[in-house]
Amino acid sequence: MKKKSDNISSMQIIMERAIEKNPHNSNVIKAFSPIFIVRNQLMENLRLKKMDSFCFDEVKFRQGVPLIKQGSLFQKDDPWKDIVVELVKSAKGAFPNLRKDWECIESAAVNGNISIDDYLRAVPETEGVVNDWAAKVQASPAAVNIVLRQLARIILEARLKDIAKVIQGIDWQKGYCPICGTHPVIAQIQEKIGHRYLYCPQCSYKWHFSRVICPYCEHHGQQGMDFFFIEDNERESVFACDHCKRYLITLNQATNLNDYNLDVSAISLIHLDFIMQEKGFLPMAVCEWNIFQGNEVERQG
Amino acid sequence: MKKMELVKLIDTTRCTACRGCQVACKQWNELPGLKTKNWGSYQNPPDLQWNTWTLIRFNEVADKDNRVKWLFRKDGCMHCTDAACVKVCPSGALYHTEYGTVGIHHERCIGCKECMAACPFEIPKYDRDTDKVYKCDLCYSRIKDDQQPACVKSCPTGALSIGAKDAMIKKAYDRVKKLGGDANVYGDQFVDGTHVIYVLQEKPEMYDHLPKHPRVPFSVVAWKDFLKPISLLAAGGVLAGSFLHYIIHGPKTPDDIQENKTQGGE
Amino acid sequence: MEITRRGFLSLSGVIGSGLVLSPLGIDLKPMMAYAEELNKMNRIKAAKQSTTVCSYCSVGCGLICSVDKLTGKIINMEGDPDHPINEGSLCAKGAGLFDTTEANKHRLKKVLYRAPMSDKWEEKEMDWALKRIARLVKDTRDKGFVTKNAKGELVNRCENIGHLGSSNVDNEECWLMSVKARALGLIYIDHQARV
Amino acid sequence: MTNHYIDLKNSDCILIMGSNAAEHHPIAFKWILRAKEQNGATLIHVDPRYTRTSARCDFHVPLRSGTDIAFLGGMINYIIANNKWFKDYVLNYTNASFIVGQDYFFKDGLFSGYDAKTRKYDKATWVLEKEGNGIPKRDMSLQNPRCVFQMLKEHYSRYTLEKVSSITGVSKEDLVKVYAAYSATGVPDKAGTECYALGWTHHTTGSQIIRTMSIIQLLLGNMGIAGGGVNALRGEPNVQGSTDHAILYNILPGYLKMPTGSLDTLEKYLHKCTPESKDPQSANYYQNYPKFFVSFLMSMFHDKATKENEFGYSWLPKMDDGAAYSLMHLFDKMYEGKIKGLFAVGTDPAVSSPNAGKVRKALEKLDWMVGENIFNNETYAFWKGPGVDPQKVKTEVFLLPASASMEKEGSQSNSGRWVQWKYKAAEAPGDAIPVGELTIKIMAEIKALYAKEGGVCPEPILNLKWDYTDYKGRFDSLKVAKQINGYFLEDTVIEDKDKKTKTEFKKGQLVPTFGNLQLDGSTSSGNWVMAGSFTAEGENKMAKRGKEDSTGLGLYPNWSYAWPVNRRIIYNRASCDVNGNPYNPKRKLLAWVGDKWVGDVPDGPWPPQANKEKGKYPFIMKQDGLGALFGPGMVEGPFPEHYEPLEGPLAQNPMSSQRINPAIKIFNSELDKVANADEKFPYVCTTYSCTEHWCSGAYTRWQMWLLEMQPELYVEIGEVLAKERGIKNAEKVKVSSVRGEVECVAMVTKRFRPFTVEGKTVHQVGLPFNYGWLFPEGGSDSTNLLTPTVGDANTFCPEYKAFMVNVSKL
Repeated sequence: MKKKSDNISSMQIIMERAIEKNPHNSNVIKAFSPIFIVRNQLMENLRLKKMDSFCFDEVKFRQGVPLIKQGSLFQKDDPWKDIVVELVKSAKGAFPNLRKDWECIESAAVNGNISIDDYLRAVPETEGVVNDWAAKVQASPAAVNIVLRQLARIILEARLKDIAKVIQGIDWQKGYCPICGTHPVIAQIQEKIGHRYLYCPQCSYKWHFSRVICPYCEHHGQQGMDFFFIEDNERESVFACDHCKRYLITLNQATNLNDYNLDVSAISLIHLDFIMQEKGFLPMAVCEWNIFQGNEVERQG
Repeated sequence: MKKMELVKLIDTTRCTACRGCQVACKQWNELPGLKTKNWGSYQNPPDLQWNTWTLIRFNEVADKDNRVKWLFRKDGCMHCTDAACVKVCPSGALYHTEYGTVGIHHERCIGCKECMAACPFEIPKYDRDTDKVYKCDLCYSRIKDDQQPACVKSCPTGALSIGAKDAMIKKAYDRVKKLGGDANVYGDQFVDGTHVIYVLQEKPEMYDHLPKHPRVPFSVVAWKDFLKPISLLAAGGVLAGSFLHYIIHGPKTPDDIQENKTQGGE
Repeated sequence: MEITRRGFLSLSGVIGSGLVLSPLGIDLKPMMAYAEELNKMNRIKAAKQSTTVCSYCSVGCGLICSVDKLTGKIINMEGDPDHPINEGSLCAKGAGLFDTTEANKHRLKKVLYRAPMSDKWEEKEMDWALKRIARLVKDTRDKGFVTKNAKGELVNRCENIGHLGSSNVDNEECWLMSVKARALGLIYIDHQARV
Repeated sequence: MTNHYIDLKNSDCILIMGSNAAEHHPIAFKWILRAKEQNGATLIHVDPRYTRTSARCDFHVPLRSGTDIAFLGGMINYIIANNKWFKDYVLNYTNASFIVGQDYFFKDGLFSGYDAKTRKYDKATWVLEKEGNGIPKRDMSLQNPRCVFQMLKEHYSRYTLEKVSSITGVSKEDLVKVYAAYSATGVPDKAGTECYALGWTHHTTGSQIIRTMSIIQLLLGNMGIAGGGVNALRGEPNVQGSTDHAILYNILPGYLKMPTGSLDTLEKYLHKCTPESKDPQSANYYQNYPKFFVSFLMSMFHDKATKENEFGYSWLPKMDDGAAYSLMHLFDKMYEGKIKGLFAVGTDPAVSSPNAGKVRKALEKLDWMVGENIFNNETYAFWKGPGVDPQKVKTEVFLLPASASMEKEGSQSNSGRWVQWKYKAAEAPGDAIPVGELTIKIMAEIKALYAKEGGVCPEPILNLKWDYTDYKGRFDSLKVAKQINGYFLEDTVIEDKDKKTKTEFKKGQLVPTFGNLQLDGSTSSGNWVMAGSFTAEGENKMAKRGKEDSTGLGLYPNWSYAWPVNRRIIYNRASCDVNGNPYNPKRKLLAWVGDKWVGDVPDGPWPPQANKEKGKYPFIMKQDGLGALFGPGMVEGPFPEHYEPLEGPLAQNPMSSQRINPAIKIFNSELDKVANADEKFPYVCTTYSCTEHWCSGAYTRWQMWLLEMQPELYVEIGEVLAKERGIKNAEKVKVSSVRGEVECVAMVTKRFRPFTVEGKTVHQVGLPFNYGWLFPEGGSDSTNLLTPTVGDANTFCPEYKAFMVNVSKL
């Protein structure tokens, strides 16, 4: 893992570009960059066993049942312990003030009384499991949440290619991820033809979705879909749905001419999250970085 | 920061000359549409101008068995790797961007028109009112912002596309193989490869204003690659020599000056 | 704006106090200052996107119109990517449809009236014009109405008013014009479909 | 279109003739190119001029303007002679086996029953023999010399390659090349389609050109199949909708016939308009005509229309029998001073009408004109035109500002019959309001005047239902759309005998399909064809955006609403054999499975034809349910025949002694001069549009980027002719016809070539019609100063595409 593979260095370039474009969010980007770097390194060297048989029911899938609800996407012998150790090591660097939590989590992982199976089965409704584990391991829910989410993300992303083959070419018209059922954290509207792609933070899957339907509550908005953008920067915009009061950060008219990573793009637009939550909206998908607790905001403000 | 080299592919065999790209380029760069006359062709304005950075050229040819062919070619800056214009530009207005394209700082341009003489494709155009030279910069402001050039975005038939250099070159050669006949790729063979390449239906000489062997003019090469470096070297030598003399002999004293004068008198 | 914790928890049980950003100890002040500044300078634009259909040829390409909610003006028109006919692309004229909106200064904004023998337009109020037109239509119709034709057949028609246009307006407007013309008894009715 | 735009991708051979798709329908051309990419389709472009469409087609064949029927007639001859026709299809689905009446004959260019004085045919002899029980006689062996097939064969045997080549100026090799390529689609698993536009309709024989193509499509079995049909690429955004809603003198909304003076009672009118068929297998759907007509009257006069007053039949204006009131007739009468007032809504006749010189003189005789548009144009400012002295023009002109299409909510029908709902994006500038609101307000004022002062025949005005505004008094397009769809005016129970079901509908509920319309006044429908654009519960199907496409043919049944009853391809029953199995399993449009049709919405629920009791023929709108090779519906003959244009290069017609179409109306005001085969005007001329401008240019000439690309009027001249006349490229020239002249720039080009016609060299030139004097100032004037006032015999669509001019240096 020592050799700096090119995709690690490209990740650094992407992060530098993100900071250069949104200097006001450099603290958050810098804070999370060790997690992104270690995730790329693990992804680089992870060799997962191919998934054994998976009973995929296409009819159910077409009605909107994601793969994760049709069977386990995780194998018993996935090397999740090593992943947790690596994650905790980088988390110590990223969030030193939670050092105590990281140690508890690492020890719990090493001597085996963390089984992530029930967390993974709960995705996307994982909040309950996270709180239980936090209590059992005496670590803050925020820390446990970061470790478990990243762990699930690494395994799902490493296995994504052959999972996605299963649903190749089948039309998916839902606003949540066809693989892990999570709602998108960011959307990208392609520049040439304007198709909209939703991006899942949990397993990094990207899928096409209509531009005039709200991904969260599926309200048909061809009569009027609200969106917000920063003056003379229409490219970074936010789609908002009045019916379910949810918003979705959207890279408008973007083309991947330069390398870029949607996780980094999402985190570098955190000011849009803040503005929208002040307007009373909530994100379609909750991640580690995009929720500001109400009173917390006042005290810090 | 070294970025990915980009190449724009113009596949003239898909182009229906709807000229949406001409309009899109003017809309994005806010270039005015001026009063023109019909000079006996669909092609208008007649040539590239300071307010026309891309232009569809129409030319009618009759092939061997006298069948009519109507060739359309989207003209504009070829963004050469070995760019003569960048070489000759005294004020650094023309420069290579990190994508390999040729950008232009309008504020630095002094209107010397050197680049117009040097360019093998006769692309840069002068504007009397602003005393500056203008040309397509492959929408550098858009590319930097992760957007395709305005012309590529507007093309309805897929004739224009942009992407990584080798992918685009491969796409061009695949298309030529499929087309057969005289179809050929134009652009990657000259000036160390251009960042705008064509798929042409016919041989290059059938298209007007398209040079058969474009290369950096000899005068520019001679000046830039030989004379200028030598002259700089010479200038450097003089400086070094006089500095060395100062170290060895110390500064010139007033009587020294007197002495020299007499010695030189007879 | 107060996001109460309870408000959080009720959200489909996804968000809990544990998952928020603050305990990670990241300094958010620069970000919040930037957000505040955007708000103060009202550089945050609210806009609305709706779908429409191109009004040039009869292919029926779909477009998405973005409108600045503050000024009510159209700021962008692009191809509708989900439309099965044009799949997001547009031809040169369709891409320039923006130029038929208010952005084109030649658009007619006021009622123009030309008095008999006059050599210039005058601007008039809409109500005055509509009443004057109704008057002219009634007088002309009453004067030239033909109840029975040469053969003595009951025809009830108005032969001295013509109606032209248009295949460039919506269906509902076409039907209204067609029905209005018949109610007035007009028979000289035509438009671009025949030209 | 019988099919629709996306369906072009399903074709194996696309003949683009009478259209310049790449320039004027670029996104339709994208689907044409996709047919070439995906199934290797052959693209053929037949056009007098080599255009940007030709540049992207497999080959281009130039032909002289006005000779399309000769060209296509030759193809019919080729198809029959080389046995390329699709036997099973022709036998079962067309009237090839019918027997033509004894008294019918065709001799030397004229059909039986012609009256030279009135220039009209008495169609009594154009009949098909019937058995005693009224069912048409048929000879399925097609050997009887009087059977339609043999008569067709004999009629087109005169269109030999030599004769056609001599008339059209197309070489014999090119003719065979096109005929062979296209007739290869006469097999079950191949589909051929034709795209046409104004290139075909702008002729004195326009309707018959299109009919010749439909005969070819019937012979090759291309009608009613995916990738087949005859497709009009029309030029205006809602020309299909404006035609459906009949802003036309000869029809009422829903293609119902305008009543004439002789039909003084409703009963007489309905009897004349309702066809009967004794053949149980012919659906003859127009037998429901009375339901549609009465429902239309109910939609106009609502509760004022009762059985006693024949639902207000007498309030409708009646045309004189045999008379016509088209645009050319209107300007003819206006020129005589008989027209006092004119509504000119969203149109620019001073540039786009034929013989614009006469039109502008006619406009000067108006007392008043009301214009409604988004830009000013040459019609509204005619009193400032070249050579007009405002002091002498007494016309009072109102130009009311209107909203553009994205500034109002409503529906638009594309020419593939997709009715799409669109939303209001922004307010219109200044005082502009939608044309619908202007119409409502003007009529409301007129109703008020008649209510207060009375007047001549006020009933239709006072009894007209006119409450289509929202609570703010503004135009409510949804209310009008529902009125067009239609309502149950009383509680109604609909029984379905076959399925033995009973459905109840409440008073005031929307009619879900035109099958439910009644003839007793208990239902209303502003346009029966559009009934079904709403569900009974009020859901607006025009606004649907479903992307499902289970057949993979691009039907998109859940995207918007296609009239009639959301059927995406018309006559689709003909895509299956008599037992309901699809001819081409690779492109399954429809199939009879068990006891119902699966796929596109079928042409009626009845079983396939083979089922003798309940089965029906595929062409359900035709009286005898079969495709018409012998078509007595046309005014100038059941078989299309080539006639020269009104003003052509030849003294007589090489095919017969009838030089021009015997049934066209000849206008003879002193400005309607004609100069046929006149050496003062030796060159054939055609007119067309250009990509950068649109129709009369009244929209696009105001846009600087488009005007910069096509700034002024030009005439495209072949290099040979230019050399002959010493005209250099870009030189200013004068193009003149016997009616008028225009100045423009000469564009010397290789894309026009001289034709050899009847052994003589004939040159052809062409001009765009997008320019007018108002803007850009000092620019060129309208090409239509040159065109003749003459039109198609059936539709009066003017002959812009073939007349004679001279080109001379200035």
